[in-house]
Amino acid sequence: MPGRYKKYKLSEHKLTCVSLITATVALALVLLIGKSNVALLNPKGWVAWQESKLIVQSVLIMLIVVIPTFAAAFFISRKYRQSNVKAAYTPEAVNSRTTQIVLWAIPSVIVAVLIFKMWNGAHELDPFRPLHAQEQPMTIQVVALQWKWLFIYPDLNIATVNFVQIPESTPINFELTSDAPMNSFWIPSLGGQMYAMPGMATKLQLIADTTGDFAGSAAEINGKGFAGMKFMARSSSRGDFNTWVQSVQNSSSTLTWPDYENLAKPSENIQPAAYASVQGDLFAQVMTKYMPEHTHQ
Amino acid sequence: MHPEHNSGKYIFGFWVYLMTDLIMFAALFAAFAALRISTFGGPTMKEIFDLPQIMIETLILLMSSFTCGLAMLAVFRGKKKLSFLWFGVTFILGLAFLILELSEFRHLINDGQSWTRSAFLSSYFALVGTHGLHIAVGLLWILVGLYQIKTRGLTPFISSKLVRFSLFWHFLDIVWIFIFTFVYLMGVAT
Amino acid sequence: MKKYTLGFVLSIILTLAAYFAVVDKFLSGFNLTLLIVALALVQLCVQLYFFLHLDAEEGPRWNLSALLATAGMILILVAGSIIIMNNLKYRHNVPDTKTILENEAITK
Amino acid sequence: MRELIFGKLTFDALPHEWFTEGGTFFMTLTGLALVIYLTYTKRWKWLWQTWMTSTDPKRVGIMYMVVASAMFFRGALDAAIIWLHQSLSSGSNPGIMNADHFQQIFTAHGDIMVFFVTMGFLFGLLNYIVPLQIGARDLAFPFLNTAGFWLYAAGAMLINLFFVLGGDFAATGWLAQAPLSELQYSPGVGVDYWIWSLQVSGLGTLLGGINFLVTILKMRAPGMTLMRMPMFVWTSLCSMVLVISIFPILTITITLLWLDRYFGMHFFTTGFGGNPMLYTNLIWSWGHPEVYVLVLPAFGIYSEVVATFSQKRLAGYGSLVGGAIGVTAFSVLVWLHHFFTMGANADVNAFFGMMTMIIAIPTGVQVFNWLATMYRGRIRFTTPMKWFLGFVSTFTFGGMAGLLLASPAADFQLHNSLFLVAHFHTMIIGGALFGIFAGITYWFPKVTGIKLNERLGTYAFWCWIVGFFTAFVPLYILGLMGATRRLDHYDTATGWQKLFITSGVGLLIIALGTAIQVIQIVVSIRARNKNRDETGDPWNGRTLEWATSSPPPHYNFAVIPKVEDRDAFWVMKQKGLTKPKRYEDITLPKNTASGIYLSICAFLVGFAFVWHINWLAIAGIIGGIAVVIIRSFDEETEYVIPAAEIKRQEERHAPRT
Repeated sequence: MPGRYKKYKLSEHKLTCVSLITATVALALVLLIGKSNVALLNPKGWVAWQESKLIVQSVLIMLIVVIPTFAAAFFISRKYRQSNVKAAYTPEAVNSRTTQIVLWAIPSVIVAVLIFKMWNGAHELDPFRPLHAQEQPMTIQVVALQWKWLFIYPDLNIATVNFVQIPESTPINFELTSDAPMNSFWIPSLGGQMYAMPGMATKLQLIADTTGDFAGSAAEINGKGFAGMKFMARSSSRGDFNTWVQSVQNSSSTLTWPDYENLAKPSENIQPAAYASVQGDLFAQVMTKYMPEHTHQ
Repeated sequence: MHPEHNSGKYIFGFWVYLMTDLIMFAALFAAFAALRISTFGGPTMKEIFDLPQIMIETLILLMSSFTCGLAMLAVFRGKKKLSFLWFGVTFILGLAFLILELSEFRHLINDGQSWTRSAFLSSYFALVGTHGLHIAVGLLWILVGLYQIKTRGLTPFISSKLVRFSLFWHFLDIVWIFIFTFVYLMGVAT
Repeated sequence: MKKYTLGFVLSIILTLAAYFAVVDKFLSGFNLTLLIVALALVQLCVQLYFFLHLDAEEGPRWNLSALLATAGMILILVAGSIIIMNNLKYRHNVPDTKTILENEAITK
Repeated sequence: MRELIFGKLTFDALPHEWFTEGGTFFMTLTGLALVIYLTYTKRWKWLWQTWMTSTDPKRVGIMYMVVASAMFFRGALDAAIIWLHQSLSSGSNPGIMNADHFQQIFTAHGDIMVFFVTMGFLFGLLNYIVPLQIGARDLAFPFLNTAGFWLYAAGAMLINLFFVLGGDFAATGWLAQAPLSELQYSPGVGVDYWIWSLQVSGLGTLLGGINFLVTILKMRAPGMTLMRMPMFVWTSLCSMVLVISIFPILTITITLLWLDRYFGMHFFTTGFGGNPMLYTNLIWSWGHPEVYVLVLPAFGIYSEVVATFSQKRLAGYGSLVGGAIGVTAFSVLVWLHHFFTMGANADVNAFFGMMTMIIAIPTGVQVFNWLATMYRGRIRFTTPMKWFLGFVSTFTFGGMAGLLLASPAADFQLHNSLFLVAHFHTMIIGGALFGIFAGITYWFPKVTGIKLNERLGTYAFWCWIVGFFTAFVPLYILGLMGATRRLDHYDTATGWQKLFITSGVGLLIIALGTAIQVIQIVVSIRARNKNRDETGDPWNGRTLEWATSSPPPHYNFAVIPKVEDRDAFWVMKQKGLTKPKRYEDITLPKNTASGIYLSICAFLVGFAFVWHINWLAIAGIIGGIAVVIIRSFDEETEYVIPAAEIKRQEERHAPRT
């Protein structure tokens, strides 16, 4: 049923107009809120920097295929619309093998490149793998409780709640466990997240390249107070860090097992607190809560 | 040798159901494989498995699979009384298997090793229990089959149902072989 | 008739073989499990051939392909779960990172 | 004694909070209105005979669509409440509800949208269209079909029952992750409602999967080999193969969680050796293939729509079939990308990441082949075609995000953030839901004989596409800003409120789009005389379903057509449609109520186990077995329509071109 030829008007092709408008709206939104507090796009630690580099590069690689696909969708819809009777029309076209091979090859090549990048990224940024740095690594033990984070510095024998201070450009080896449903420890500015699970210890290596306060949060739902389970990670120079440790050690409170037990009771939106000393190896004790008494498992 | 219902959609549909049952058992096996060593200080596999009794149970089930095969031969030759007899024997053997298995479970529970003791015991009871449940459903199916043979004889309608029952029974036997190997033998061996 | 008896006798033999291999500690450790699993797979094929008449199917063999697809699915599910769960359990119960990295041959 | 009879059911289970009272009031109101209408017009018998006990897949399909659209409005209402709360609840303002309610609502939103809306619409379309497209008169197992539908409806009732009795649903996220869903951390009946609504509807879906697999493989018209099947049938076949391979895993995982909660077992508890990671592993080995079950039939709909409206043969039929099979095969190999962050080693993570990326190849090839079909065609931009272009613009965008989430290093940053939420909404709304809307608009004339109003359809599409981008682009940005999912409260300092409000405005536009869709259906039905489809082939279609009148007669095809090539109806049209010379008797399945009784028993079993009423559970199980046994005694399940009656009916229908 040949139609009358109608001259093409851009307004007629509304889908592209809307897509253009939406794209501009999205860009405006990004500029509106400013690149500054888009945590993932301006990393403060080597791990986060590597991860955001991988994200940005992967997106650019994929755009090589996605933009031509959008363009093809637009031009094909425009050229072969029904009212354009001048365009070629081959209703019984049998597709040639070469076009199929090309159509299979394009995504395969792009995916191969992405797999290569992914494989290196996965091995290089394995959260259990220690980071290369001049400074000696420092271990901080983290216990996820019902709706608050407990940080224990085993070497300095101090503990804090919902607040952790780390010296800058020192690799930190976080050891995570939890005394509550499965949770996830995440500081977006410094690097990826890692699950904290009861009865076992997972590890996460992060490093802060500059000083500053970074928001940290729980990423896996673990009950009512999940949204309030946020903490502040402050990286400061080595000097400020030592003075902070001194001020904590001068305070009188100590974290004994009974203190820990009532801290572990469910409570929400806890203000940061600090303990001058920790009684015994609290981290191991929390894990053995879930082990059998006579451990001959 | 087979009634016209054999390669029809009923047999294929039932076979596809058996495949979904196989995958269900595979998920239970995956759970058992992950939890077989989490005994939480409780008894390990070596301590609670009484292999001779399990061996007897396996032989009983193999025999019942054999008698079920004989019953199907009788059904295909249209011998009503013979098939009734063999299905009855299959029922008795299946019942014996179930009684032995339940007595083993009761023995474990009386010793305080019930499913609440540890993750290993939970997954053991779940896996072997689900198989036991399937055997119970099979036994109920035989009773309905026996009643149908007696009242309606070996019509194509009834014999196609009996063909499906025999598939179900042999399939349960295969699942038991894997339970016998991966749960009991591997438990005692390693 | 002959087919059923042959199938029955074969499965009895295979089961008894596996049983005595374990009870009399004929082999030990890994190759014992290998033997048992092999015997189980042989018995599976015996049962499928003799009792479930997998061969007697005319036309496109959908029963057989459904079985093979399910076997593939089961292999992926069980083997995948075992590998994942063992790896997670290993990585979360080893005391320090150094031993993990040595076992996984990750150079610093 | 009371404990023995009523288990945990007490008077304080009745609704006592604003949202349960609202829900109960609304549900009783609609129920009452229905009852009054039916008794007033004396249609109870008609409803029972022509609809509820019918085994005709066309009627079962329509019933699936009705229940699915009802559940769509419930799920959409949940989405509106989530948006309203998240836009307000910042800094000092606590929002409109406490955290517990909020977590129950997004859990219910997730479960309803996946299990009862998308699966419901898909099974509705499959029930109606697949038998017509393969030239069959019915499904392989009619009884299983009604039982499957009524189990799905029983599951839908169970998931809404917590409004009336119990007052709380699972507050654990749509897949009730252990150990949060264990008794220790979720003592209420909420998780039990979750368990039994999914168990009952999952059983219905499994029965449907078996039914369709056997139908497609064993009941095609003579001459229709596998490579001559329409693409919608191919993708439905792949989707049903997946349903059969994965729903047993869901049944077992939910049973193990139930055994933990009911009998005190220790599969996923934190103590006694339980392993919560096993739950994550098992639930996701079902979870990811499930999302491919949802999207594959939508791909089939796109193939049909693009071929018909480009008025051209489908380009690369082989690649499209290869793509569907490739997606099916790889979808069971990728589930670990849901827990990269659980700490498995780099090789395991990288392997599953590679498998996830490889799935993008067959998906990409299918999109390219649809564009190749449009190339050198005569494209008519009807509403289904617009939904397809909506799919292209959103799904490619979501696919990019998916490939990011597939690499472990990037996933450590993006996991459980709003970026992930925006990704899967893009895939489900852009992929499956737009496919369903295209399918409904495309086959509405076939189902009802009335073409849907094009202008309103276009407006609805624009609302949906603009609303979609305004709602979910802010979520992508929020994810990059470090906002995690499921937040019922956040600080104003984070600057997120502006974006949540923009996303809410997007949701309002989508709500407007849905309203227009409802108006479109009402307007089209009221103006049915103008746009009635007399020919049975309103779109100059290519596949067999257009060979019948619309709506098709009870027996679909008077004489089963002989198929020589792909696009069977197109070939028949080229040769000129001939009136069949001779008619034979047709046997069709009788109505049966045993499907309804079976699902009533299943509903009672689920309800009893939720409230620990043991005697009712045992009675329900015995009742269910009894129904199946009685059904097995029933030999006359089919009736015959004599050839003369068919001849008369065929003449009465308007002769086609």
